[in-house]
Amino acid sequence: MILALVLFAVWSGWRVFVVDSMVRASFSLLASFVAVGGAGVLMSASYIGVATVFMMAVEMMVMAIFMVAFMMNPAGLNPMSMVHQNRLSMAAGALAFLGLSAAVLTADLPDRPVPPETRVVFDLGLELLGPSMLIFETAGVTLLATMVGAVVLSSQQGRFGSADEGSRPPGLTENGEPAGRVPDESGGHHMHHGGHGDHGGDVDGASDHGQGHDHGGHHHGHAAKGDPS
Amino acid sequence: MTLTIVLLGASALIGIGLYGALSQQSFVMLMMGLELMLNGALLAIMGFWSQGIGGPPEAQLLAIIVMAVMAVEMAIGFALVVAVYRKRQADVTESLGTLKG
Amino acid sequence: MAVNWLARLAAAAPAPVFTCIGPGIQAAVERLCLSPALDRVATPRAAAILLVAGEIPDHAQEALDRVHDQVPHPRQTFRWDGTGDPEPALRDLWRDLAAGGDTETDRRPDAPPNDWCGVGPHGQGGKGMMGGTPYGRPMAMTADDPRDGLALDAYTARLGPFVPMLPPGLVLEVTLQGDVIVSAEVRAAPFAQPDDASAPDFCAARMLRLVGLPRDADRVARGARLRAITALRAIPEGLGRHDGQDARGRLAGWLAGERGPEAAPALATLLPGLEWSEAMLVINSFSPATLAHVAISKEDA
Amino acid sequence: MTLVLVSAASIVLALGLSFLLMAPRHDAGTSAPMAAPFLGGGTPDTHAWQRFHFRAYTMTLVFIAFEMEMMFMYPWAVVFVEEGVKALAEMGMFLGILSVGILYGWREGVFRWQ
Amino acid sequence: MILLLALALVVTLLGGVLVGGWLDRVVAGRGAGPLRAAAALAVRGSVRTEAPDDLLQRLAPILYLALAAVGLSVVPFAPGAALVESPVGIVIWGSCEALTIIAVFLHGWSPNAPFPLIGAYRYVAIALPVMLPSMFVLIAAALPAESLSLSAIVESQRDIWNVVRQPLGLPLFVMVGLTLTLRGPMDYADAADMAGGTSAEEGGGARLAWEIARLAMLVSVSAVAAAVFLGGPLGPVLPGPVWLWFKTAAVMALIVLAGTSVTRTTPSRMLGLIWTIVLPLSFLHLGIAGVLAL
Repeated sequence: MILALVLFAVWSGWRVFVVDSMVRASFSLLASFVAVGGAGVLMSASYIGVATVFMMAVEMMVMAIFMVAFMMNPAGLNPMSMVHQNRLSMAAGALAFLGLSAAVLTADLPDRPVPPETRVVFDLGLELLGPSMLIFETAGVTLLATMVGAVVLSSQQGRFGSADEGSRPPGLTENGEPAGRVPDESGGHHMHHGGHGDHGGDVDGASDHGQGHDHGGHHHGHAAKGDPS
Repeated sequence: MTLTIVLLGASALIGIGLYGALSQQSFVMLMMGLELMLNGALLAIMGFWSQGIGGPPEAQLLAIIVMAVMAVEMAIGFALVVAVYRKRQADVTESLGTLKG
Repeated sequence: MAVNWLARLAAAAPAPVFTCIGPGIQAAVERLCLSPALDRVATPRAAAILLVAGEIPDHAQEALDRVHDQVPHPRQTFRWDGTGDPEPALRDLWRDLAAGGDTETDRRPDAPPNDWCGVGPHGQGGKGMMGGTPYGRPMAMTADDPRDGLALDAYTARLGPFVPMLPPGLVLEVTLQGDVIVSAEVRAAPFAQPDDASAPDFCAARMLRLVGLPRDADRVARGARLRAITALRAIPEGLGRHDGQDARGRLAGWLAGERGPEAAPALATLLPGLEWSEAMLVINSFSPATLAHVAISKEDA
Repeated sequence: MTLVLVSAASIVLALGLSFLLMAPRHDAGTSAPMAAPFLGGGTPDTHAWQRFHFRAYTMTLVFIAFEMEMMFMYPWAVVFVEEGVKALAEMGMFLGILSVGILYGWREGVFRWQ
Repeated sequence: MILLLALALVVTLLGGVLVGGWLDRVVAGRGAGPLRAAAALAVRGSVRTEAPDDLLQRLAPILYLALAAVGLSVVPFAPGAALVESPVGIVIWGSCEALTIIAVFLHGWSPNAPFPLIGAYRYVAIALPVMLPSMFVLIAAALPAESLSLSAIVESQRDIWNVVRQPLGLPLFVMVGLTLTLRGPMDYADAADMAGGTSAEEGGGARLAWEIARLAMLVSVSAVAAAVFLGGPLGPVLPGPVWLWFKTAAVMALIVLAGTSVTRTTPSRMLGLIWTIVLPLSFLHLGIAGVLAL
């Protein structure tokens, strides 16, 4: 039964990169996680296994939302390949698999199963509140930092006004591709928020948006250049 | 035996994930590759924990940390995608290469 | 045998009708649909009978045909001019349909909306990711967003004249980004309805249906009092302000038995920037009498 | 063990039921005008599938970070009575830290449609 | 024993779906009896929309129904006798909740049509944050039981039901129930302002499958509520399953009633309400439950 679940996890993991529809890709990945969670449950890791399903269901839902929002052709109505350095990646993936499997097959694997009477969740709770208390609270701080970071990066309407304000408009030339332009000096995306200080520094920001939109069509065509065919 | 199966499966997941992370042009698909690799890691951790080392709670905690890493990676990754897209309408890794400057 | 039994059981259920309402007959249809023998469904997909009430004007005929073709088989059209009680006839019709009776064929030609020749390596009919018209329809393209500057895809469509949550006859051309309306233009004004369609009870009932209170909507339409809690508070304050009154205020007025304002709102300026559910609340917070004078957008009106 | 079996059995049963219910009763086929999306007689310009502008995207990011705390809370709940006030204090601190993130998000208006 | 419990589960689901359909009719004041309404859907054809995602369309109701069954399987029919007697029962139920969001999303995504699509996304925006109060409420119930198993939670209510000890829990959980079963104030998926939302392109047998799954989820969520707040199968004289059925039916009635008498507000506003009012309330609930459990 574990074998079936593991095989299913691998198969649906592979489907992620084969299907055209982004929704299918996200939920294939979820299926892979669910299978891994199921394998965990069978290996008496009931809490971690089920919690994997719980957490990943939510995360893959969010993943699907963002995949659909930011991928061209999100539903795969126009089937096509979006890969680059395909051979190299294949080789790297195969190499990783073979290397790891060789290690697994040659190594002398320890064999000490969980004693059946272990109170799995209880032990974990004691560990969390006892020896690993610091890890636990650090995780809290990390998550806080993540929340703040995600808000700063992704929300436009900051306390000091719109995120577009103050950042210099990208140097968009006539008919130029929005992707692959010369970057502006104001630095990376993470400077967005800091840039709020110079309010209204550049009124052109708005008009630039319009242009980016006009070239939307070119952009899509362009992105296909990575098609290895 | 179970442990061998599980670890082989985990390495397959890691291999596929590595392929995906390297080959996908899109930033979001790249993240899927990463998640798949972490999925493999999770499977391996659970396998070792339950079959190999007699179920110490630290390994469970490690699995939780792996999941936390996934959550953090996703939240920050997508926030970056939004920020970059807002600025340049791009979601493709190659076009992010110019961001270094 | 089993099918007969199933058909008999189904025939005892209320007849699922989708209503296409013409000029001057809205109140009569809404009164008719209060009957427990009819089930007024929100989409032709769930209907078996297309109830065409009144004379549909010529400019809406094509749309009527479109809705007709969207009813799954077996289907029948039932025309009603507002006189007499159509219920027995509708029941008979439904009994026939439940038993798998005759169906009507499509009125529109069976061809995809655009040519789709299936060229390209995968037969998508165009070059690149977004090119071509897969399955006969182009794909959405990016456009500016008025709210947060994320230029994602915009979806443009013409709604109406037979959308259940819009007044009959109103054709809106809306562009959506997500569920936010980026632009809205009135392509055809609602059909003229006599005063009874603008009765406060009926207007309030329409709005209550939108906010998920069908039971109270029925009750209010029959002249009884509203029982649900928070009905007014659920409508955001200041939404759809027009003539010094917002949508919440207009609903409160109807519930108190007052008629709404007379001056028609400019939907093309009122709707953009609103979310879908807000927009539907705004439109339904005006009575049919008010909306009948709505300004039609200039372009190919 | 039973969980995996029950899940598999549920899916199989639901699959069977759905095939029973969705058996094509009227195989008139679907024509192009019938397949067109319902817009009350109107027509769309494009496919509905699109890069959908999900208005609550910032909220989802805050959400997945915040939701991680559940992973820690379940084991905590089990040992809560055993550990007593210490558990209460530690989780209070943890939730307090995370609540700062929610407060910040709320102040930045991420819980609105963007 | 296992077979008996499996049988009980199937019977509960079937009976509950019928009772749910009947409650819907009684409370809504119109509409047919459940069997007639089902037959009326079953005799009609359904439509294949333009270039839909057939696989996912098929999968959505199946997933929804299967999740209802799995969710119900952790509920004990008699003290200590659940089909899945897992030490992490409420986590399993939580996973079912999370996956339900996906089932509804798939249902709206797959037809490739505007109203279902908008409905699906609106629902996700609301249902994701609703998961948080749901989990807090269940964790609060787990505190006095010192276990995540539903059987232990039931056991911990021998002296006093959680609905008395943790009074905020049931109202918060009813909200979760409304969300999971797409009802009333939390029905952002199939709402009337989008001509039926995720179901707008569906009729006939496919719609029937969806409605059955919806009612099954109502049974499931009510049974969990009955076990967590009303002591599940505990009760004098009558056997455990009967008590559970009665209590489940009562919660079902409560959810159906709440669904028809509370007004739905706009999704954006509801999102703010969940994060700024419901979530702090559930924090408070957890805090009180924690102090009481010490």
